[in-house]
Amino acid sequence: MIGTRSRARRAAGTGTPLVVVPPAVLAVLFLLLPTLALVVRVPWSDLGRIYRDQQVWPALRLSLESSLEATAASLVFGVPLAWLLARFRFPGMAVARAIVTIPLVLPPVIGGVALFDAFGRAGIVGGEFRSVFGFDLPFTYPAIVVAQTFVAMPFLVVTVEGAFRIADRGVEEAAATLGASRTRIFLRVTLPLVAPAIVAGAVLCWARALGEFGATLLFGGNSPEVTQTLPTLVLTVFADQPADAPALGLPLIAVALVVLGLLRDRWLRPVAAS
Amino acid sequence: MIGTRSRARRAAGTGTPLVVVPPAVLAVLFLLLPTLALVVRVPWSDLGRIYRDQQVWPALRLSLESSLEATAASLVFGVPLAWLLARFRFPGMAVARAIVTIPLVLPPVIGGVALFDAFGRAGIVGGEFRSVFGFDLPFTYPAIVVAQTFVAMPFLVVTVEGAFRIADRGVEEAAATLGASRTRIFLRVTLPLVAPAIVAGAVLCWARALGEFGATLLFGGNSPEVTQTLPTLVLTVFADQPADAPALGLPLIAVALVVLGLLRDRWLRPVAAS
Amino acid sequence: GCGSDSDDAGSSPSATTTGKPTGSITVFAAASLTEAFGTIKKQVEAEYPGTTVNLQLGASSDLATQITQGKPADVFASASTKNMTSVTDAKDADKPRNFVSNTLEIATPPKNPATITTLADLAKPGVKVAVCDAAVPCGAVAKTVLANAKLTVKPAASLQDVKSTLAVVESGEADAGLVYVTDVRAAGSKVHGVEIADDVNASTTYPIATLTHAKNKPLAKAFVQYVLSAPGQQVLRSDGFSAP
Amino acid sequence: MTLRVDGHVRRGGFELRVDVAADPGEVVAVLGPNGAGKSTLLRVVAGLQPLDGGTVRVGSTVVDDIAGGVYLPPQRRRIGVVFQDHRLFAHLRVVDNVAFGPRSRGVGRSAARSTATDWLARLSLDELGRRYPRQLSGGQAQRVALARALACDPAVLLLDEPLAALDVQTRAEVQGELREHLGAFAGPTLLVTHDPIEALLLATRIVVLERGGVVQQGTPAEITGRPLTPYVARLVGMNLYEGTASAGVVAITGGGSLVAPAAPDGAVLAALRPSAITVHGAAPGPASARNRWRATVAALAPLGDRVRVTTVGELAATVDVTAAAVAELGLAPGREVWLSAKATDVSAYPAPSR
Amino acid sequence: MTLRVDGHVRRGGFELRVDVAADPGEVVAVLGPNGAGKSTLLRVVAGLQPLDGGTVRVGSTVVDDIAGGVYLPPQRRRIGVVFQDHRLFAHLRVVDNVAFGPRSRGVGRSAARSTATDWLARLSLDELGRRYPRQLSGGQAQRVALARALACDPAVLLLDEPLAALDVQTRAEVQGELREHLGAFAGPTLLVTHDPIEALLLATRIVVLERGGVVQQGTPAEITGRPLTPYVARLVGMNLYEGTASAGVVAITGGGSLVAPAAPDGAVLAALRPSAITVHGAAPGPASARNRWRATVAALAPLGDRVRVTTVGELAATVDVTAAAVAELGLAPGREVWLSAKATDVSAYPAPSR
Ligand SMILES: Nc1ncnc2c1ncn2[C@@H]1O[C@H](COP(=O)(O)OP(=O)(O)OP(=O)(O)O)[C@@H](O)[C@H]1O
Ligand SMILES: Nc1ncnc2c1ncn2[C@@H]1O[C@H](COP(=O)(O)OP(=O)(O)OP(=O)(O)O)[C@@H](O)[C@H]1O
Ligand code: MOO
Ligand SMILES: [Mg+2]
Ligand SMILES: [Mg+2]
Repeated sequence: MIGTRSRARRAAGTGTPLVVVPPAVLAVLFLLLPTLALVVRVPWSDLGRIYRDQQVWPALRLSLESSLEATAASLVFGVPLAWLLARFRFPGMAVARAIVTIPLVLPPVIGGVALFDAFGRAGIVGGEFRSVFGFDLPFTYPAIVVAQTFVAMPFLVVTVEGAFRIADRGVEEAAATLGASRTRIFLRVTLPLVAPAIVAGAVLCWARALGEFGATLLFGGNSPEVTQTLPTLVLTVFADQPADAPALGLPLIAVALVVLGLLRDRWLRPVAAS
Repeated sequence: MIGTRSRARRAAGTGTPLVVVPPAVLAVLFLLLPTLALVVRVPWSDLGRIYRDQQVWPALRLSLESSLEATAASLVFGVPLAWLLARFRFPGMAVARAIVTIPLVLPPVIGGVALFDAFGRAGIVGGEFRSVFGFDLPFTYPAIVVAQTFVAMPFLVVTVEGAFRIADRGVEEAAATLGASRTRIFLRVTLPLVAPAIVAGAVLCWARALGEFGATLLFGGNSPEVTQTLPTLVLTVFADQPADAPALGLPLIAVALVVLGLLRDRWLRPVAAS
Repeated sequence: GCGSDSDDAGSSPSATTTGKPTGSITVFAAASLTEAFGTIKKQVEAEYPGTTVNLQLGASSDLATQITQGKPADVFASASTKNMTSVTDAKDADKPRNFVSNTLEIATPPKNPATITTLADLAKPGVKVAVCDAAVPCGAVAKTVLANAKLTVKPAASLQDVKSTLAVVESGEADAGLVYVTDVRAAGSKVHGVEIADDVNASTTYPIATLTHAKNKPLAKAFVQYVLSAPGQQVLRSDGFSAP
Repeated sequence: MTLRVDGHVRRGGFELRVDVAADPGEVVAVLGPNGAGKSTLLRVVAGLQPLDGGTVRVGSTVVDDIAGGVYLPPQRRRIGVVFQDHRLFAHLRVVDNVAFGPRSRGVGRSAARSTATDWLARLSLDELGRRYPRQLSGGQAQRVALARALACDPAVLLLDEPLAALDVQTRAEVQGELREHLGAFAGPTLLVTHDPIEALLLATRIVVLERGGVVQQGTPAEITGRPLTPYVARLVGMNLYEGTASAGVVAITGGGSLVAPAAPDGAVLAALRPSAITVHGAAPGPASARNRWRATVAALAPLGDRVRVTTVGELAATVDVTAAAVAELGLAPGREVWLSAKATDVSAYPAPSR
Repeated sequence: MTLRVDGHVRRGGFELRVDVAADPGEVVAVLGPNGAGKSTLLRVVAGLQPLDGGTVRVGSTVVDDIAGGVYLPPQRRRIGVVFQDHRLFAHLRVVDNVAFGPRSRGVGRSAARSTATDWLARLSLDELGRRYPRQLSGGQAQRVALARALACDPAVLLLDEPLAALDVQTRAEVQGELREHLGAFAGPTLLVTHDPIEALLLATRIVVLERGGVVQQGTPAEITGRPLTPYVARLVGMNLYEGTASAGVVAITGGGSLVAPAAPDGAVLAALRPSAITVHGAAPGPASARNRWRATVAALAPLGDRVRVTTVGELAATVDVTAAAVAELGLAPGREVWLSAKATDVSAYPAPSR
């Protein structure tokens, strides 16, 4: 009893401002309702049939694999890019920054078209791609990963860039005086400092890749068991058997609950908080 | 001369770690190439005809309007939600947080299905919606805004929540001792503190809304001049005149360059940096 | 002339005393009808001065869903009876009538890089084939055709409607696509057509109907009538459609 | 309005358990080693750290009483706080930082600004009004934080090492300013400091915290005269010895003894001022100084116009001598010397029971 | 290896322009008001702030020389720094914070850990090794920062108010520890502090910065004996007067005069120790003290076993008296008194030309 009351009193004074409650509650309802409706509308008794008939499991596996690979690629390439954008100064940096974040606003379908123009058979580096890798990129599994990375990486970059900007440079200076090389400062001081932002950015990026639809459809080709991801499958099912479509959301909702529920609280807690 | 050298020396010691350069350069190339290819492939001489024939201007206007409205709605409702998620503690908060961020991983097409299930004619609150607002939501302009908000708001929420978490509570305590009410602390201390994250989150949210395609297509219906946004128009054009499609990316690229190029450097610089 | 049986005369600006259709309608039509209905639209508008016909083209299945979800429209022309049935089952369309049918043809890029000459060539390894998604009419027909020919083809891409399928071929990203003969004809020199033998080819039937909640029933009926009429049928035939 | 904190609170593995009061107009200096709980005590009074048990009262108002279900948040306590880490608002100019309190309490924009400007002037910060906190040096920032707390017209004032980052000159000026303000201030003040001189200058009473509890409190004279712990002795610059007294002689725990006629029998503490000890080059004859002992010089340090000599031996002592004495006796680390002290200079009093 | 900084650098509207050197084994205390540029000077030496002109040398190595195109980054300077705001790594445990330097310089994990553990033990931080910085009090954090810098075995040591946040007892202990280490330390040390006693205790030479420039430097004795600015005088606890000397009499700028037989003719500064001034209840007769003037008591403050009296009047002075004298003369703010000082206690020397 006392324990609970005392805990409630902890935040008193700087606790919840009432002004945030009504909009926050509305936001919860708004975001919750469609998901709830989807779950309500799932034809539970038909679930077995649907999952058997429709190519759900291969599509889910493909979605998870490709989105994780796209996230990994985004981390490997996007975090260094974010660092440069945040810290490196040269004239025209603002333009460079805008250019690399264009995929953010490019509608995914145009993204797909753009990927064709770049890496397709007739794309500007399509011939080079073929001679290096020995195959044409479009309509292959790598094409999905490329499409998802193209669309999702900017989300990671923007999130992490902001963190690099506000990260305390003081500790980096301290590390420099302790003899740490720039690379070591980056890996051992700056990265841990912005770890919460990297996790948040990776979650956004992964979510964007998992839900990616337009570019994947076009550039990947939506071929069952090869390039058909869950989002593209949904479109097919929705066209064919609209009543079955809600059932396809379930695995993703489950994944989301597990990933966001477990991971967020553990990893998004910043080390610096008291 | 000396001035430039001296400026280059400023960051020495904590300057660019070489390890970030190769992946960052690859990332730039990867993100830049498709956009570049798109621009190269634009049939410049036909531009006038394309923009006249295709419903580009109404679609662009609709896209800009709806994405800005969705961003505004996300700010009004999402920032308070982010605050609650970051600060308010009760058992099951992690689950609540996962639930409201589900739209993040829900493929937009399923999002569209879910919106039907919730707000559609036969949706679980469809009747209530009709009796309150006097019309059915699907395939109307408000439907686009709703779809974009549903899909894009979580991006804002996740970004801003992270910032609320790491924001320095010390200054909030100081404000409380100075007599500031919780609301005043929220508005005058906490919000300015996380302003860079709010701007970053709003940009992500806006970009996501501007590019939104799956849910808009389904729930909005892609009706020219009413619910056809640029991304859904692209699909139509791509099916009809694939060669014209790259041209439709231009206005968005221009908008992106202007918004991201101008706004970012000014607003993403955090007040706390030295 | 047609008598007005619109449900609500007050909300229907077209319900004039003369009975001559006026105002505007929205026609939902399968993507494969893009060119033919484009022409018919102009002819109807010329026939009834002052009227406007808005065409919305897409995969028949998508259009069917939109109609059952309450998107306002006046006429639905589907590329398969299946999608029309889902609309009539929902009591959203009046009695449909079949107006044309359509068969498939192979489309390749103009230079035919994979040298496709028969349907069987599609099964050759390394040939990238684009088809419509099995959920849309042209995809269903493609399935039947391949089954008739006892061919196992693993398509590289299954796209959302026939026009996207054609677009992928046009851009050269696919070596061949299974599309309607009408699409090959409409694409002109942008693709090269390879005919499919009649004994394995299959067709789909196109029904058309006015919609229950049409705002402008008179013009809707006039449009359907025109499609079924000789001038309308002539437009469709010249685009490659067959009799239903 | 008397301030009184009587309660306890846990913070991680640390527990603060105190009963501290401050009368209106009284300045209570809170001293103690790092981690003793000084900042925690101030947080409790400010309402930032609710008690786990006990009460906080301001005048007749109970502002925190978990058993009684009372808890006033910081906003409603009118308690001005200057934090150890200043906590200025990075996004506001200095003048708006100072105006923040009045604004929060409903004062109009221009009135609040002019109050702020006044306070900035009083603390000689006029020129910095339009700067942002990041453009201030550490000391300037701390002074602005002080101005911000004072501009709120608080009922109780809490200062957590307010002058720690100030240079001597500024510190002396601000100390003077602070003395003035604290003198005119009707409410009670708690002042955390590590600087004993600051405590002596500004405080009317001193509370010493160690390990979460009060180990000694009283007027500066009481504290300096009778330090009860080694920390306090060091703080006030006294030599302190623990021992057992019997018939005017204190047997020091650890060896040696001191003559102290007035010592009460039993466990005592014996305190001796550094300046009351005399250094001799050789064994002094039987003079008036009844305490004599051998020691070895460990370190010498100039201290204003005197020199502080640290000695080790049976009775380790710090001794203040003149520079002349150093030269005359050839004092240097390692030098063997004799120390003497008059019995009347040894202040012996009962040791606190622990 | 002598450290020498001779150059200038701008930082916003502020310019630092100095020529400072420190010999091997020498501890140079850098004092100065807030914003004087002390931290900036340390940043220049550390390589965190390249000079806009001039050079920094460590021994015979030029580490910064813009004209010569030389600039060694901090990593390659082997300079240990303790920052004013400690700057611990929030994500590393205390022991790993301390092990960070050795690790960065290529020492193996377990060797670095044991070096770290040694240093933590030396600074009595053993128990805190497994804590995170956020679990430390301000003073503890500062001590860890000190351990971290020392664990790097630096060639030059830079300390920016390293002990500011420590309580007296801990400070005394760490000062002792620091004295020991600095004594054994072969390289030069720059120590920024606001505490004159700390400077006197730890430093062999003092450099005073004001407004970006060096206003005085020398041994502690030189500085305390001949303060050249009001700031320095306040720092060392002297009364300082500016004036013009002629035939052994100094006419003080602003009124009054002091007899000082040894004063050189011309613009001089006259310094007077607070304990060299005597307070009288009434006008003293023509005794040996040749300087006498009227003054008004402004404030009294206990200061160890004496009382510091602040007076105002023609020659404002701070005077240290015994508690007995306060009682005897009935000293209290507002009391009119006479002050006297022997001519030989007035130290007059040429004023620096500005
Ligand atoms: N958030 C926390 N969680 C756990 N322990 C804490 C926390 N904050 C402080 N402590 C501990 O509480 C004790 C008291 O801390 P407090 O800050 O009150 O000390 P202090 O007397 O102000 O010290 P200083 O002179 O160094 O400022 C310390 O031992 C510290 O380690
Ligand atoms: N980033 C900056 N931009 C502009 N001015 C600055 C900046 N950092 C410091 N300054 C100014 O430079 C001057 C010197 O600052 P510095 O930190 O070296 O002073 P300091 O002597 O260390 O003071 P303190 O005793 O308060 O720590 C100050 O006037 C300060 O306002
Ligand atoms: O409905 Mo279609 O015309 O087969 O894409
Ligand atoms: Mg503290
Ligand atoms: Mg400094």
